[in-house]
Amino acid sequence: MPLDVSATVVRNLDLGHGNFLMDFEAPEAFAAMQPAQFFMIGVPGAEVLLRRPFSVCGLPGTFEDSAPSTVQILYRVLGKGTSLLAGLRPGATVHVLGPLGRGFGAPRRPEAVPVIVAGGIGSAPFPALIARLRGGFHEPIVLYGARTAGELPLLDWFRANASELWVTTEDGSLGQRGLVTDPLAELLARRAARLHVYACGPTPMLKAVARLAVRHEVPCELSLEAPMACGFGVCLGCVVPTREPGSDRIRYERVCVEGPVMAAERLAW
Amino acid sequence: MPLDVSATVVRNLDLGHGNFLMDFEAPEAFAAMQPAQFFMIGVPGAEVLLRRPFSVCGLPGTFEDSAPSTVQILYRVLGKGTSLLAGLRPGATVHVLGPLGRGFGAPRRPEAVPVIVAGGIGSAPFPALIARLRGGFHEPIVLYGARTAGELPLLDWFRANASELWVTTEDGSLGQRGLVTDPLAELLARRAARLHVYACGPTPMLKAVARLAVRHEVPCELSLEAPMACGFGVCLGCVVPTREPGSDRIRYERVCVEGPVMAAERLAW
Amino acid sequence: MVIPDLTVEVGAVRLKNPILTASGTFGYGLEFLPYYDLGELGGLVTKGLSLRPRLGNPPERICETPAGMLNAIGLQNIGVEAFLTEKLPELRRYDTAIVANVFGETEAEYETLCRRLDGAPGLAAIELNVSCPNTEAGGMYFGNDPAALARVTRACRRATRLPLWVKLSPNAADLVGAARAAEEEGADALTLVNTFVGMAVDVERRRPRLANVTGGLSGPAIRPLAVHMTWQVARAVRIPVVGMGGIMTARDALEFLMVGAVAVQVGTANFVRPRAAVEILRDLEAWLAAHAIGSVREVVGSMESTDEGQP
Amino acid sequence: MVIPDLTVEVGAVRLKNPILTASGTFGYGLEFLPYYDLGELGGLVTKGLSLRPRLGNPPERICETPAGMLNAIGLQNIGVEAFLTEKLPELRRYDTAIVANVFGETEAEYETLCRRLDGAPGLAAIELNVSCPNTEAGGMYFGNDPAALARVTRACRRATRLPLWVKLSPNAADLVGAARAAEEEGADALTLVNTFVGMAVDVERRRPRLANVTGGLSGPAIRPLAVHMTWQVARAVRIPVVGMGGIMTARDALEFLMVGAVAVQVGTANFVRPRAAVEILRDLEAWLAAHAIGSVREVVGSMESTDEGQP
Ligand SMILES: Cc1cc2nc3c(=O)[nH]c(=O)nc-3n(C[C@H](O)[C@H](O)[C@H](O)COP(=O)(O)OP(=O)(O)OC[C@H]3O[C@@H](n4cnc5c(N)ncnc54)[C@H](O)[C@@H]3O)c2cc1C
Ligand SMILES: Cc1cc2nc3c(=O)[nH]c(=O)nc-3n(C[C@H](O)[C@H](O)[C@H](O)COP(=O)(O)OP(=O)(O)OC[C@H]3O[C@@H](n4cnc5c(N)ncnc54)[C@H](O)[C@@H]3O)c2cc1C
Ligand SMILES: Cc1cc2nc3c(=O)[nH]c(=O)nc-3n(C[C@H](O)[C@H](O)[C@H](O)COP(=O)(O)O)c2cc1C
Ligand SMILES: Cc1cc2nc3c(=O)[nH]c(=O)nc-3n(C[C@H](O)[C@H](O)[C@H](O)COP(=O)(O)O)c2cc1C
Ligand code: FES
Ligand code: FES
Repeated sequence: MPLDVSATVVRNLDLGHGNFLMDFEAPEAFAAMQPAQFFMIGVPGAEVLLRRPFSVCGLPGTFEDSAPSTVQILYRVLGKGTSLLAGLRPGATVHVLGPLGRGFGAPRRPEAVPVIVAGGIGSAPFPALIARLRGGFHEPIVLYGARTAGELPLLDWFRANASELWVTTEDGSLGQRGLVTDPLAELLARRAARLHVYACGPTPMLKAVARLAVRHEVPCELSLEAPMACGFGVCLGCVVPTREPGSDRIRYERVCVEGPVMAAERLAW
Repeated sequence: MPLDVSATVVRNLDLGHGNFLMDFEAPEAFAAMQPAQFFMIGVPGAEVLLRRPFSVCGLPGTFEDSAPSTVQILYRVLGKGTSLLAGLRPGATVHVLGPLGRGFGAPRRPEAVPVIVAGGIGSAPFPALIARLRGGFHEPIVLYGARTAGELPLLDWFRANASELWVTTEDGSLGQRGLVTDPLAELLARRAARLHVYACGPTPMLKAVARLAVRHEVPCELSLEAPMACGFGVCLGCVVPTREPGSDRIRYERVCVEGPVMAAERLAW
Repeated sequence: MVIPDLTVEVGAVRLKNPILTASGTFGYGLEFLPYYDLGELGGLVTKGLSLRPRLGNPPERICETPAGMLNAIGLQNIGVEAFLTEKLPELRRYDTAIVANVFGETEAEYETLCRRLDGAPGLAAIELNVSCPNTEAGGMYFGNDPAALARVTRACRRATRLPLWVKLSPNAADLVGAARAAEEEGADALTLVNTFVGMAVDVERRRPRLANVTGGLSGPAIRPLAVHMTWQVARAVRIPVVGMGGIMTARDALEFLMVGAVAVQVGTANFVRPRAAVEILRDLEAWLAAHAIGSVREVVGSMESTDEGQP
Repeated sequence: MVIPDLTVEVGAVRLKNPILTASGTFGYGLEFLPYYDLGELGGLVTKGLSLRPRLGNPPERICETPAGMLNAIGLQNIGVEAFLTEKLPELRRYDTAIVANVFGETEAEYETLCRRLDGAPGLAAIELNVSCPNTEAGGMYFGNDPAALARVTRACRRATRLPLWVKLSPNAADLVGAARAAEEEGADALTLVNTFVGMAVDVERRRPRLANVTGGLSGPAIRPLAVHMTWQVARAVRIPVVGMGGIMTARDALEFLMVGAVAVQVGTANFVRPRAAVEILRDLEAWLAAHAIGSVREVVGSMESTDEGQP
C-alpha cells in the first residue's frame, strides 16, 4: 500500500559529476520495500508539475553512514526535476509517494549466482538488492559500466560490498574498455547454468542484456525506465510493449505497475 | 541605469506575523538609490513566472546590524512569490533588477517637517527615507497604522529612529484605536503650513491621505502599488489614471516608471 | 460555524458534492482505493470506453510542459464489456456517482455503446467524449462539427435513458455552436474542457517528443483558457455545465463554479497528488465555512461582471 | 569550432539572426537601451500602433497565471504620428530590422496606417495585428474570418511596398484557412501566435481579475499550443513563417525553428529578464556551434516526422 508523505531531507551528498545521494526520513513501511521499487518525488513550490520517479537505492542498513530512520535515492542531474532535487539542503521537504511498482525477485534456486548488470546511474537500485541477496547468502557478481569513469557513482560502494566486480568504460578511462555487456557475454558463455541476471541502465543496454540472457536461457530481470506522470497506474503514460509467453500478440503494459522490473522474455521491443 | 544581478541572500529574518526582512549582497550602485525606488525580484527555478516588486527598505547604514555591502527589503507573505522568498536561506540566490522607478524627493523647503504615513507593510520604504531625511537635518514625524499590532513590523525601528511616532490600530491592540489618517487629519488641522507628507500603504489609505493633503494644500508624495509584469515600462500593465495639473483629461501612467512615487494631486482615482 | 451544504444537481443527477474526477486521469477508479474511499467523491468518470478493447498508441505517450503535460495515450482501454463485468460491480459498492466516458469511431458505435450501458446497474450517467484530440476515432471530427455533434447526440439520446453528458472539445471551431447543438439534441449536461492539441519537440533528436507527434495539453497551464470557455458556454445554454481544466486547488475549483459550472472535474492533479480530489473537496468545504456560505450552490455563477469588456 | 551563420531571410527581409522581439512586450524598443545594444537583435517589433493615440483599458490590466500571464492592455499606444516623429528616428540608429505592428478598427484604418508608414525611412516591414483578443478594434473580427482577413490584407498590400507580415490569431476558428487567405492576398510572411483568450477569477472578491474580464494568455504555458500551430501553418503555406509563444530559452526557440519557422519572436520573456532576447541569441549560437551546425537555416523545418499520427 503506497504512502504519500512529506519527508525531510537529512543529507544530499554531492558525489561529483552530477550524481547525488539523498537521505530522507522515511516512514517505517518503506523499510520493507523490494529493491527496484520506486518513489514518485516532488519538490513543493517548484516549477515542475509532475513528480519524478526514483528507485530506492538504500534501505536501513544498506549504507553504513546513513541514519537507520532514512532511506536513500541515488540520482543524476539531467533536467529541471533533478536540478531542483540537487539544490535542496538538509531540512528541506520533499513529497514522496511509495513504494511503487514491482521490484526484483529472489533467485529461484538456492544455488543461483546473481549477476548484476549496472549501467551508470542505473546502478541506483543495486545497493538495496545486494544487501538483500547477501542476507539470503547469495554473493552477487557485479558488472558495472558507463561511458566514462565519472559516471560510476557507486564504484566505491560496490568495491566494498561486491565479492566480484567487473568495471567497463566506453572510453577506457577505468576498468576494461568497452560495454558492460562484454563481460556479461563472457560470463554467460562460461557458466550460464546457474546465473540469474538483474539489470538496470539505459534502454539500449537493457535490450542488449535481454538478448544475451534470452539466447542463453538465463533468468533475467530488467528494471525499466519510462516517462511517468502518475507512477501508480492511472495515466497509462509509461507503457512498454510486451508479449504473453508463447503468443505473438503485443499489448502495452505499465512500467509503473506491471514493472519497473520485467522479465526479459516478456518484452516486445 | 538599472542593473540585473544575481544576488546572494545574506539574511532572511522572520519578524513574525508573516513579515520578513531580507538582506542581500548588493552592487555598489544600489547604495545610491532613492527611497521608494524598487527592485523586481525573482527566485530561480520557482513556479512563479514573473518577478515581484519590492521597495528598497534599507541602504548601507540604515540598519545597524546589516552588513554595509547589503541592502534590505521588508516583505509580507501574501501569495506564492512572497512565500518562495520566505523559504530562502542565507546563501540562496535571487535575481534582482533595480533600481527602478522614481523615489521620494527631498522636501522642497529647508524648514519643512516631513510627515511619514505608513500603513502596515507599506512602512517598507521609510527606513531608507528617514535615514536620508536625517542626513539632510529633517526630523520626520511618523504615523504608523495597521489593522492590528502584529502588522507593524517596523515598530521597534521607528521607536528608535523617529523623533515623533504615532501608532494606530483598527482593533486598538496597540496605540490609538482608529485609522492612521486620524492623527494625520489632526496634524494637518493644527500646522499644515510646513508639512510635507510621504505616504505608502494600502490603496484606500493612500486615497484618504491624498484627499486630506490636497484639501490642506500640503505637498504629498504617495508610493503606489500595482500589479507589475516587467517593472521597467514596457508591458503597460501597471498603469494608474492621472490628470495633468489644471486639465480634466485622464491618461494612464506607469507606476513602474512615472511612479511608484506620484504627487497626490496628479492622481485621478 | 455553518456546515455548508455541498450537494449539487447536474440535471437529474444529484451529487453529494461538486467534485468529480476526470476521464483518463482516474483509471477505472479502483486504482485509487489505497488513497481514499471513493464514496467521498461527488462522482467519478471512467477512462474512455470503446466497444472493443484498444491497444492505444506506442510510447512515448506523455511529456511534461510548463505547468502542464501533453498526452497521446490513444484511448487505450479494456472495452465496455470488461468494464461492465470486471469494474462496475466493484465500483458500485461505493456511494458515488459513476459516469461512463465513451467514444466511438462512428455514430453507430456511439449509439451501440450507449445502448449497451443503458441498463447497467449503478451507472449515474454517460459522458460522450466527442473531443479527444489524439485520434480521429476519439471524436475530433464529431466535436469539431456542430452538425455531426448534433447527429451523434441525437443517436445517443435515443439509445439510453441514462443522463447524457456531452464533453466539449476546446479545439472546436465554434465552441458555443457545439454547445448549443448538443443542448438542442437533448444532452442533459455539458462537460468541458477536454485537452488542447499541442506538441513539443525533442531538439536534440530533432523529432517530436510524442510518438504520435501531437498530444493533448492538460494541467494548470490551460486553466485560464478553460475558465473562459466554461464562462462562455454557461452563459449560452440552459442545461448544467461541469467545468474542468487545470484544477489543482479549491480556489481553482471556485473559479469554475463562480463562472457558472455546477460541478467540476479534477484531472491531471490526480497524477501529482493521488489524494488531490478529496483534498480539494476538504478545502472547498473549509472555504465555504470560513465565508459563512450555507450552500455551494450559492457560489455557482456568482461572479460579478458586466458583459465582456471590449474597450 | 565553427562560427555558425545566423542570418535568415523572412521573404525579402534579411535578418542578421532569427531572434526578434514581439509586439507589446518591447515597448518602442528604446526602453531596452539600458540592457543591450538593439543592434544585437535580428529585429524588433513595436507596440501595436493605431492612427490616433489610444488610452487603453483601465486597470487591473494584467495577472499572473500558471507559467503564463493574462493581459488586457487595450492597445494603449502613442499613435503612428508620434511613433514616426519621436521614436523611429532614434530607433533607426540601431542596426536591426524595425517592424511596425499596426491595427485598425476598420479596413480603411489599416490601409491608411500602411500608406502612412510606406515611405518611412528605416522601417523593414509592417506587421498587421489582426488577432488581438482584447478589443474588437484589435482585430478579433478580422483575424477570425478568412474573408475579412483577405480583404484587409489586400487593402494593405495595395497601400505599401514594405514587406507585409500578417500576425495570426490562435483564436481563429480556422487557422490554416486564415493563413492561406493571407498568403493568397500577398502577405510576405505570417507571424504567429498572438495571445489566447482567457480569464481568471478573484475568488475572494468574486469578480474577474482583469477589469476587461477577459485577457490574452501568453508565456510558457501556451508554448505547446503555439509550436503545434506554427507547425500546421508552416506546412500549409509557401511564404515564411515567424513563430512565437512562450519562448524563454534557446531550446524553446529551436522547437519553433525545427517545426518550420524561419525566425522567432520573444515576448513575455522580455518582462522576466530584460536581456532575455540576447541571452537566447547567445545560447542559440552556442548550441549550433556545439552541434557543428554551419547555419541556423539548416535547423529550420528539420524535425523528422511522418504526417500527424492518428492511431
Ligand atoms: C522506475 C524508475 C526509476 C528511476 N530511478 C532513478 C534513479 O534511481 N536515479 C536516477 O537518477 N534516475 C532514475 N530514473 C530516471 C529519472 O526519473 C529521470 O532521470 C528524471 O525523471 C529526469 O527528470 P528531470 O526533470 O531532471 O529531467 P527532464 O526535464 O524530465 O528531462 C531533461 C532532459 O533529460 C532527458 N532525459 C530525461 N530522462 C532521461 C533519461 N532517463 N535518459 C536520458 N535522458 C533523459 C530529457 O529528454 C530532457 O532532454 C528512474 C526512472 C524510472 C521510470
Ligand atoms: C513598487 C512596489 C513596491 C512594493 N514594495 C513592497 C515591499 O517593500 N514589501 C512588500 O511586502 N510588498 C511590496 N509590494 C507588494 C508586493 O509586490 C506584493 O505583495 C507581491 O507581489 C505579492 O506577490 P505574491 O506572489 O506573494 O502574491 P500573489 O500570488 O501575486 O497574490 C496572492 C494573493 O494576494 C493578493 N494580493 C497580491 N498583492 C496584494 C496586495 N498588494 N494587497 C493585498 N492583496 C494582494 C492577490 O490578490 C492574491 O490573492 C510592492 C509593490 C509595488 C508595486
Ligand atoms: C493522460 C490523460 C488521459 C485522458 N484520457 C481521456 C479520455 O479517455 N476521455 C476523455 O474524455 N478525456 C480524457 N482526458 C481529458 C481529461 O478528462 C480532462 O478533460 C483534461 O485533462 C483537462 O483537465 P485537467 O487539466 O484537470 O487534466 C485525458 C487527460 C489526460 C491527461
Ligand atoms: C502585455 C502584452 C502586450 C501585447 N501587445 C501586443 C500588441 O500590441 N500587438 C500584437 O500584435 N501583439 C501583442 N502581444 C502579443 C505578443 O506579441 C505575442 O504574440 C504573445 O505574447 C505570445 O508570445 P509570448 O508568449 O512569448 O509572450 C502582447 C503581449 C503581451 C504579453
Ligand atoms: S506512470 Fe501513470 S500509468 Fe504508469
Ligand atoms: S510593470 Fe510593466 S510597464 Fe510597469
